[in-house]
Amino acid sequence: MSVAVAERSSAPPQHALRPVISFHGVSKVYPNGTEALRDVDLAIHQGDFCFLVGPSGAGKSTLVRLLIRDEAPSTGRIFIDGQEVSRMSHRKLPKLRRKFGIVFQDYKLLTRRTVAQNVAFALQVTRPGQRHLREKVEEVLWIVGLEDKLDKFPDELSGGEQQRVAIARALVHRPRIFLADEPTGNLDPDTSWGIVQLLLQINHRGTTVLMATHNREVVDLVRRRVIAIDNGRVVRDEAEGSYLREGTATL
Amino acid sequence: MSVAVAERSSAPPQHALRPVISFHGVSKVYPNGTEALRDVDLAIHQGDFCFLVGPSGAGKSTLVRLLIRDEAPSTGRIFIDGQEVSRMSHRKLPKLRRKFGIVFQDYKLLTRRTVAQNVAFALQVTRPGQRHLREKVEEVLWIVGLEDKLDKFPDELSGGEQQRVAIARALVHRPRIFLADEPTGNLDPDTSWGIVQLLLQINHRGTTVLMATHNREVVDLVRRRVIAIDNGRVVRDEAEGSYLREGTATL
Amino acid sequence: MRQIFASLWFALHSAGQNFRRNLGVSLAGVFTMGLIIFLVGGSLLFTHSVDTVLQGQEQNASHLKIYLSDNASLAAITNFESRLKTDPRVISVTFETKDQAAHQASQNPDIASALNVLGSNPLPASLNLNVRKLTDLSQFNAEAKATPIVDSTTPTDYNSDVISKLNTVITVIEWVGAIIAIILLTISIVIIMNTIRTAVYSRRTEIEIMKLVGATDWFVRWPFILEGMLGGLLAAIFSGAVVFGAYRLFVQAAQGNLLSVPFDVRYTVTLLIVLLVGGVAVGAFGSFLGVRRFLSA
Amino acid sequence: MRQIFASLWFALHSAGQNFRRNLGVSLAGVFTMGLIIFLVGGSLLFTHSVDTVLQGQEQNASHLKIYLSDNASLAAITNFESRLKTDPRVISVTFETKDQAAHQASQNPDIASALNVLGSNPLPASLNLNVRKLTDLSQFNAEAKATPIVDSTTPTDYNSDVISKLNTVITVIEWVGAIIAIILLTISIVIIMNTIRTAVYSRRTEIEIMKLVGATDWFVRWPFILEGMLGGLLAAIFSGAVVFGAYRLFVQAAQGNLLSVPFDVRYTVTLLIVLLVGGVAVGAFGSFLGVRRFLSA
Ligand SMILES: Nc1ncnc2c1ncn2[C@@H]1O[C@H](COP(=O)(O)OP(=O)(O)OP(=O)(O)O)[C@@H](O)[C@H]1O
Ligand SMILES: Nc1ncnc2c1ncn2[C@@H]1O[C@H](COP(=O)(O)OP(=O)(O)OP(=O)(O)O)[C@@H](O)[C@H]1O
Ligand SMILES: [Mg+2]
Ligand SMILES: [Mg+2]
Repeated sequence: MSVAVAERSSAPPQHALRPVISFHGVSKVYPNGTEALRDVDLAIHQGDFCFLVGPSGAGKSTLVRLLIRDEAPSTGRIFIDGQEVSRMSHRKLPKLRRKFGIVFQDYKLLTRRTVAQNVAFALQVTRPGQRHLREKVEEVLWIVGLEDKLDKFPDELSGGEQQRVAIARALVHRPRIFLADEPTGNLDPDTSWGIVQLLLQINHRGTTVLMATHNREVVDLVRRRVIAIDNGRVVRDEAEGSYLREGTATL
Repeated sequence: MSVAVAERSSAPPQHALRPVISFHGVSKVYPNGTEALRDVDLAIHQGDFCFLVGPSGAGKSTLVRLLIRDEAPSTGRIFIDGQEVSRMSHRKLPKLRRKFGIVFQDYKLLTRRTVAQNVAFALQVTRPGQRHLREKVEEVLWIVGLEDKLDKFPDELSGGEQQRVAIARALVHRPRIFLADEPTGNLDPDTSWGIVQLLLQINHRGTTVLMATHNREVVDLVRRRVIAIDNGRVVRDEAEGSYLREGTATL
Repeated sequence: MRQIFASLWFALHSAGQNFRRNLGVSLAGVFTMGLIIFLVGGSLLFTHSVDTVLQGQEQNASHLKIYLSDNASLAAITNFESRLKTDPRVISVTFETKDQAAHQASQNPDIASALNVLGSNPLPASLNLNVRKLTDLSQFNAEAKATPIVDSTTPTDYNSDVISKLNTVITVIEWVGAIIAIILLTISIVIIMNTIRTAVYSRRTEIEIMKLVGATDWFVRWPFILEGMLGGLLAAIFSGAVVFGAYRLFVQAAQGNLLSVPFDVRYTVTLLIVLLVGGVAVGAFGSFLGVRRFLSA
Repeated sequence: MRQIFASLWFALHSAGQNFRRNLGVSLAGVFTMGLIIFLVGGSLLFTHSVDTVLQGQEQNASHLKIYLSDNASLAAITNFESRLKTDPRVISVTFETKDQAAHQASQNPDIASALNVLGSNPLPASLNLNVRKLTDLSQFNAEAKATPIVDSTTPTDYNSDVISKLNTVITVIEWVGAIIAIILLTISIVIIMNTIRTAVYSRRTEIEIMKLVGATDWFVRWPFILEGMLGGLLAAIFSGAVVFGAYRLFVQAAQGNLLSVPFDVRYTVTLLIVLLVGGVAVGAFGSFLGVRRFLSA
């Protein structure tokens, strides 16, 4: 196993570089009193590929929301590229968010724009004046297998198709950091696997990937870093982890 | 394996009774021209437990939508309890829909009602004047593990918690037919398995269950009837099927 | 029975809850409705007040003084007077003798001394006519001038020009007032419908979900209608109070000035009731229409 | 540069598309705005017309005929006349001799024959005064009565009662008109804001998503503002046309009747431009405010 670690340059603990993402004693209590995260410390380096696993309601989505400053942490500090996100002014948020490609758990597609427009929107926002817009949009939609749905509206798509539009939108501007919150929940195993292959590819080209997932099969096959959260706490962080703690019985 | 069949009273082919659900040459072409279902024939009997599988965009949700007459078929006829759904007048739809418990793929929770109110709503609609409303709501929410989220609003819940509210709402009025469209897409394997056990239980008590899913693990372990759709056609219908055609390589 | 009560309770409960949870949009709707009810109520009250005042004015203005020639016989005068008295267009006729005219005029000391100096009384006797409608004045004027017993040098005293102008102004105001009231009402109804429809539009998904779960049209509709009624009621109360207050202030302010506008209690109470009922009705009906579009889909 | 054009093009494109895709709510908004612009424009034009007419009336009504005693010397008369002429409140003074008065009166054949029979001329000479403001009339009246050269029996000819009433009516109408215009404008602005806010409210998720994907506030805002401007423009064009048409009809209808309302081209054109600019501005500003709430969240 140590051989495998040596082969991959992105195994986290050995890094001397400043991490891309770091959490320092972060807690999140929602206004209604729910404690979603408790005292989370975390460092993710450029080029890492991390799975975020944990039971329903563990705090995975909350962690993603804090990263893009959709929510502010209650205590603790969060840094991205050395910038403190948790104290960032509102005016700087757009620039922060453009670093990411994000697949939201509930997709968050613009219902009154077509598939192509939804994807193009992310490109227009992040790279205004970009040339060959249409080509780039068509290419990424072809990658996720939606080349024949370009001019459909989101509510004319199946659940899995919507999810793939969300993935395409997060990929189109070649972000430095790719965040995906349960991106294969509505996809069949074959399509899911295709998406994971894609993420491995972009990770290979240098993109940092953080993917919250319940897909045990994928996590166990890919064998990359696994951060497990339970009840708001990081309970496990392994460089080549599996979905469950090794040795725990399945089902 | 034949022993297992003999043990279960609900294996479909032997039925002499009228089916609860039957499709006769049903096709669905959406207004934008997409052919979602092509010439589907299907019979599901009282007490059946069926998985509906197939790749993303195959037509599973469309089939469910036709059943509750959220959409009307383009050609063909659909019967439920001997009533022709496809020609039913608008006034009779509420009564039809109350026979079902439905988990929608996108949950369809009322965002301005609490979890408890969302579940209670289904009960109030189907059984107005029901006694012990609150108790029944609390019981079913306890079953899906949300006893501490009663008075939260849907957007204060995690993705998986929302999905479980949708499941609770579909269960609370003890429907005769339970339709679930990808009900475990946002649930971790343990919770998913708990839900499936629950569905097996209610099926054991006589409820007909139809569940569209991508969860290969569940389908392969439960070994019940599997209806596979691809590109709008029923390509397989086995009494004790698995997720993939037996003998097909995984991944 | 239990079922009906349960449904009713559910509808009432949801209506109140929706109203509160959607407070922003609810209040915007209530505010719009309130302003419009205020506009309609205010313009009705205002028109009524102007009408009352102008009717008073008209009666004040509708005098005609017919000067009689000095050599008219008393018989002829009495004859003429009784002819006028029986005319249905006439309210009253009073006879003013030369002495009364002199006495009246003598209240001005200058005139009194002038009369004194003059020795004789140059002032003519007159018939003072009060007619019902201003528009009839010119006719009486012409009639009087053609009567032989009337003083031919200064036959009548009334400013025909000003009166006819005042008369036209009144007619135009009443006419235009009616047109404006109709336009205002139409516009109000359209705006209120639009407001409610837009508010309901933002909740079309909610309606769709309710229907998919098996709710009947009426089960979905009732909370919305009750919510609309609640909004209409609030709007009516709020604007009714403002209209009432403004009217009182207006009456008081007018009292101090030349015009005295009577505070018409009966009209006001009726109006307030009409506003309340109207507000509730429009709220209910608007919601009904607003929801219908999304139910039949 | 390319970036700015691209953003601009994107904003324009989205605005048009959103307007069309959300046609129901868009049209409801445009309709509401249009009706209100119509209301405001119409009431402004109407007030202007009434004002024009009343000003004309006032000038017609503000005559005072001062009868001069037969034994007044010409010097005294000229003196009095020039004193009046230099008064700033006076528009014009004309002298009417006894002969002119007789000539004037003789147009009525009855009076002509009476004068003929009489042989002498009993009609007094007079100064015909035209004053700027109706309210000054009573003062001049009192002044004239106190002047020795004035005929003491019938010193002046003006119906003080009717004129003062007309005067009050005009004042009240102008006053109330101003108040109503202000109230109407306030209400309009509130209603338009509410309409736009409610429309934007139904798209708050859209705004939220755009922001989460990394759009700047202005990138999100522009399409909404342009959409608001488009709506305001359409509303202004539509209601401007209706107001213009209604005004022309009104003027034509009035022409046939007693009153002649002049068609004021300059005022109308100015008003239409103001409506257009106002509609676009209110649409833009309303959207700006409407979006702001959901941006800063
Ligand atoms: N907006 C919110 N307001 C209040 N509580 C919230 C909110 N969002 C999430 N929560 C609560 O915070 C906890 C963590 O939620 P989170 O969405 O992070 O879970 P998750 O790990 O993503 O779960 P899932 O796998 O089901 O998506 C849950 O208990 C949830 O109920
Ligand atoms: N409202 C609609 N209008 C037009 N086309 C639609 C609509 N809903 C679905 N479709 C199309 O019909 C086909 C079948 O969709 P359906 O939702 O039934 O698939 P599914 O099997 O449920 O897929 P998934 O597993 O991704 O949910 C897809 O190609 C989809 O794009
Ligand atoms: Mg989540
Ligand atoms: Mg589906």
